[in-house]
Amino acid sequence: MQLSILTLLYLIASVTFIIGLRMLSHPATARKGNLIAAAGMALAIFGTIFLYRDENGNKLHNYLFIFAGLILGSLIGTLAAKKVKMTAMPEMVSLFNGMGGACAALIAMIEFNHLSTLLSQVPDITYPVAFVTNDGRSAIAGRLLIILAGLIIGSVSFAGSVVAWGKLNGKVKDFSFKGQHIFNIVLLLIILSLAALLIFDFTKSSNNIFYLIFGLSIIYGVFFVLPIGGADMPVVISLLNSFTGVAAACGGFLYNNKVMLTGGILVGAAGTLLTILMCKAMNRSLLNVLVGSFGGGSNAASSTQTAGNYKEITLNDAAVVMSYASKVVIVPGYGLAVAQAQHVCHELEKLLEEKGVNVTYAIHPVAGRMPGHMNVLLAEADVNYEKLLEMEQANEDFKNTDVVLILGANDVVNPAAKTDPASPIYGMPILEVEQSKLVIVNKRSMKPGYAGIENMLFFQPKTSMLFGDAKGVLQKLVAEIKTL
Amino acid sequence: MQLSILTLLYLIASVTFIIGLRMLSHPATARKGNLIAAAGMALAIFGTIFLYRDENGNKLHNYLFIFAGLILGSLIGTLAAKKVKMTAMPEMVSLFNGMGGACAALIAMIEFNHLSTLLSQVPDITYPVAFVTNDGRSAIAGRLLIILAGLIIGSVSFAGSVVAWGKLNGKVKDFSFKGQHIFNIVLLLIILSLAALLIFDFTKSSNNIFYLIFGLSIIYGVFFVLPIGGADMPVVISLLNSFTGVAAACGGFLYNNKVMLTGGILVGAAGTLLTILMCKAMNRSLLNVLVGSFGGGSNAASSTQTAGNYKEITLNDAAVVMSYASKVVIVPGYGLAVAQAQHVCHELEKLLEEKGVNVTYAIHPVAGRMPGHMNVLLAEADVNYEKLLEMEQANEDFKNTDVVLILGANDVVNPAAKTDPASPIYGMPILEVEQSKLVIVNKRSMKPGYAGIENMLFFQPKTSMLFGDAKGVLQKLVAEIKTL
Amino acid sequence: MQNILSWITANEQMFYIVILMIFVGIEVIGRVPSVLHTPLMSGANAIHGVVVIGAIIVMGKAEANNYLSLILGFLAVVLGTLNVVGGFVVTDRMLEMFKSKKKK
Amino acid sequence: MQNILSWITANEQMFYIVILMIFVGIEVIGRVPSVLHTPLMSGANAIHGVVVIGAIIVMGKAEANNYLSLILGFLAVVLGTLNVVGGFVVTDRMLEMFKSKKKK
Ligand SMILES: NC(=O)c1ccc[n+]([C@@H]2O[C@H](COP(=O)([O-])OP(=O)(O)OC[C@H]3O[C@@H](n4cnc5c(N)ncnc54)[C@H](OP(=O)(O)O)[C@@H]3O)[C@@H](O)[C@H]2O)c1
Ligand SMILES: NC(=O)c1ccc[n+]([C@@H]2O[C@H](COP(=O)([O-])OP(=O)(O)OC[C@H]3O[C@@H](n4cnc5c(N)ncnc54)[C@H](OP(=O)(O)O)[C@@H]3O)[C@@H](O)[C@H]2O)c1
Repeated sequence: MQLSILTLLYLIASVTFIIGLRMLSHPATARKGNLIAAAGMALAIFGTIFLYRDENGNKLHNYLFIFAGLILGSLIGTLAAKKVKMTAMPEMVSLFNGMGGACAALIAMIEFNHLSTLLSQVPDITYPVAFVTNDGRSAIAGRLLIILAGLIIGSVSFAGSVVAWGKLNGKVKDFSFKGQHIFNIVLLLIILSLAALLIFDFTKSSNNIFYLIFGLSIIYGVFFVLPIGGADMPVVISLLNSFTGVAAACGGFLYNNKVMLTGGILVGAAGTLLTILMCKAMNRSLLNVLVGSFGGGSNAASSTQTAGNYKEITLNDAAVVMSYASKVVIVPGYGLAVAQAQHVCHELEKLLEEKGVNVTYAIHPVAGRMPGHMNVLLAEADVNYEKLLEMEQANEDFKNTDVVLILGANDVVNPAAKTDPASPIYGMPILEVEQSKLVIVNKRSMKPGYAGIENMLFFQPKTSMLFGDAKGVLQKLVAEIKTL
Repeated sequence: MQLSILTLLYLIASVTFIIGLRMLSHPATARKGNLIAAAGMALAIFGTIFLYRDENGNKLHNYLFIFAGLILGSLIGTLAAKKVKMTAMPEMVSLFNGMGGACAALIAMIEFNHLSTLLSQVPDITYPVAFVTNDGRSAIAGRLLIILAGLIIGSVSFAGSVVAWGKLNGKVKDFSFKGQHIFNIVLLLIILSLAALLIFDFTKSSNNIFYLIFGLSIIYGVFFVLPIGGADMPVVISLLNSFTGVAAACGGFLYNNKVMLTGGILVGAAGTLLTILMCKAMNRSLLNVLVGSFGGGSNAASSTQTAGNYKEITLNDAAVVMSYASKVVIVPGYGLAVAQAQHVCHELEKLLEEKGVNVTYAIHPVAGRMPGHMNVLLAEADVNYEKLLEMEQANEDFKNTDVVLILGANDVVNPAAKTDPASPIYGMPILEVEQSKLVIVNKRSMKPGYAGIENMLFFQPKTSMLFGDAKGVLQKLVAEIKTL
Repeated sequence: MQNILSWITANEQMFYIVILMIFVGIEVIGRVPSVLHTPLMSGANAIHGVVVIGAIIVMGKAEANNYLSLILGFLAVVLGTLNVVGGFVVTDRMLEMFKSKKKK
Repeated sequence: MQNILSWITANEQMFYIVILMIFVGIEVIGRVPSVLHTPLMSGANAIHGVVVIGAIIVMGKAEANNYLSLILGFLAVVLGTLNVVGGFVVTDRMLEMFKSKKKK
């Protein structure tokens, strides 16, 4: 009876996951979708705690520990999630993802211990045991296979996520050595061989091999993510996300637990597709991201020499020009996010609006370091949603714009994407700011952006540079305009 | 071993169904998708014939009959499918659908016989048997339930499809009597009660009840479809399509056969959604279609009295006007389809093009009696695909059009959809032909179209009527233009 | 209630398959242009002809002297095949016209 | 080969569930606007936290004297819960901002 109800609860939870994810894909229903999935999850968790029965009909025990773990996890999780700054969102997601991976790896570990203890208790067992035979043992081989898959994938996901978190935090630097990709491939092959050895040839020392596999998987996870450019992290996180999904599904296989299986596979499939979509939105291939052709290392190599003359504009001039414009469009980019300048940017916007200027924002889909990054940031600063124009719409509006103010954006306004077939970003849709009457660019130097390439926009006659940290410059601009 | 391969084949077939259906939903991949699904089906069928083993490991027998049936069915099916006229497509689909429903019902019948024979051989059986108990018998109850579901749904689908086929053929007339909806509901309740009786209280006479249920289901199918307007048939066919899918899925449950289960459910779900989408495209609700508020009967009631004065145009004038126009748009409708005038229409188009007139077609999505009806028809007549404008595009073009020639279309150009909130078609997007300089309308009389309502377009000053059967009129027009 | 619950448990995986398939069906059809409704309908029609497999099984299991089963089964095979073959052929015919026009 | 085939047969339904789920996952995500990629990622992230159920089962089955299992299991429960709760809360926080802006 209890088990029947639990089955039903699991079924419901699986459906809520699908519906939740589906609703998450539409702006209007996203929040409700998230809550629905959360409710389904709660159902599944508490159902498991109270209704689960093992093969012999025994209830779970150790309730104290379980609840302690749940409460502790919830407390830390909620606190972390509430405290985190909007700009640090990718780090947070990455960290949570790593926790899931670690959880899957731990489960695999415990189950392996269980299995090997059971085996050692079989009276007349002769090592090595070959599980892959035609008799009943193949079931054990299947079990081992799943345990190992959970261990390897979970560990890689855990280690990779932690490294990704560190990189986004700025704590871990890009690091790569010659032949690292070969090294990684060899490492992966070793891990897989060891796993095969364990399955085909189980001996007393297999315990050690198991922990060796665990260790190597962690190392692999680290070296997998280390060389990838810090800015490519969102793609990597999405990929690791789908890894963890698969690891969770392994757990589902292990316990013949459908909600883990379906939930895990759902995220695995969705995460993989999301990764590919993100790559597409940045006009790159997944392989290109993973091998890191311009993700980071190359950035350092690209020079700071400039390809022409640019002119600067003074704070005062910029303030005057904007105050007397009739239509100003702000183009936010990665620089705005790192400078945490979204609030003062909103202040500037309000100030100008009070002076009768029509101010809107042009949001490029991959501006910043996360898809939709700018929408989240500006939403945080209380900018009215209707002021955020999507790329297509903005591109139609630039013709009638007096001043475009670019705040820490670079690649997303680089005309090379349209004109130069040799450019790595060729083909990426961009914000065509040069159609407006005047372009003011705020950044700290003439250094290139994420793609590591020169931006000819900066050298055009209608462009003026306004150097400095976005937050500082905006604060001064606001002060300046107030005195006008 | 054989069974393992069969399982794999079934899995592959299920996947091809999904992929096939998915590709069918995009114009570019549709044909390939259809072939992929067909290949998967072939795999599943031949796999079943050669690899199926029952619980005791026995192969199938009666190969002669099976192959005879397959060959006969294939021959008739191919012939019918190749011979059918494009305009008769809905009839054909409906008929094929009915065959599937009948197949499901027959299977249910045989399985019931099997079950009841088995039961009668149980030594000390005491009737009535109550299957729904807590012991093993509930399995039999489940089996009976599925058999009955297959029987009822299959029979309704079969009878309904045949009636739909007859209506589309013109062989069966709309027929309804007062209180028919109540009658239908009562009939359905009786069928369901009998089915419940069978399951809860199985006696020797249950065989008779079973055939009674079969007979009543057939009657229900007939009365379900009879009152629905002939023009609403595509919606009904789509609905019956999804019924047959569910009936097939019942077979899947019965034999624990996954490919039948998945294929049936897939079509059941897809068909239901397709039905709803079709209703939406016609700006109606499914209930409205089924209860038939303006599907047919009301047509007769609506009067032929006209609401003003209209003017006619002679064939010669029409020929001259079109020959000297620079841009002509043809609006095909249901009348073109019934008159089978697509070929001569294409001839007219070519003739005008030779004279330097720019001719295109404006295709309303629900023009005709099937979604996409006009596209199929004109494609058959070899009209260049690029000449077919979709509604939105056509509506932008009418401003620059000299002559619009409406061939047997009515509702899809009725301005009441935009202007008259009381009209039953209010809100349906229409082709806004009145933006052009001149409108020529060809139909046989001033009678209304499918929705049974007056069309004010015909009384506008820029509209001229050109009465007659579409095919005849077009032939004369072509001859006239040739003499110019 | 008890009954229904244990029935659900016994057929747990079946339920998952059915529910997931419903989602797949809905998602796959979700955004079809109405131009394709007719071929889509007839293509789906052909797919549910998979019921012919049931007919083949019934037929192949029937004892040689059970004439009722044989006759009904034979009929079922013929009708099911009609549905499958006719459905796919007619769909292909329609789509062929669509396609050739496009290439031009 | 034989082995793999019989394994597939034995887990037939599981395979169906996995494959159908993959289709559902792909179809559901298919056409997301890139604006929503971040919340979508973190929402999916929370869903795979379902792995915590495995941790609970492991924990609940561990004998009271098997300290290794208890400690690892406890850790697993904490980490899994972190993933679930943190994931849903953070997603909600992001989406809340989206929403409130819209209503204005
Ligand atoms: N959104 C995504 O999903 C995503 C994910 C991964 C990668 N990407 C990639 O990231 C790029 C996004 O383009 P983007 O235009 O937003 O950024 P970007 O091309 O990376 O340019 C950012 C600019 O901001 C300036 N900057 C940095 N810190 C600043 C500060 N504190 N104050 C003012 N300016 C500052 C930098 O110049 P200085 O150093 O001279 O100040 C830099 O040129 C695209 O290439 C995209 O493909 C996007
Ligand atoms: N496409 C679909 O999926 C679908 C499905 C079901 C219903 N519908 C409905 O069908 C309607 C379609 O609109 P429609 O404009 O194509 O058709 P319509 O409104 O039904 O009008 C067709 C017109 O053609 C004329 N006609 C009939 N036979 C003719 C012939 N041999 N030669 C010349 N004219 C002939 C008729 O007038 P005379 O009798 O005076 O000649 C009639 O007014 C819409 O209301 C739509 O909702 C569409």
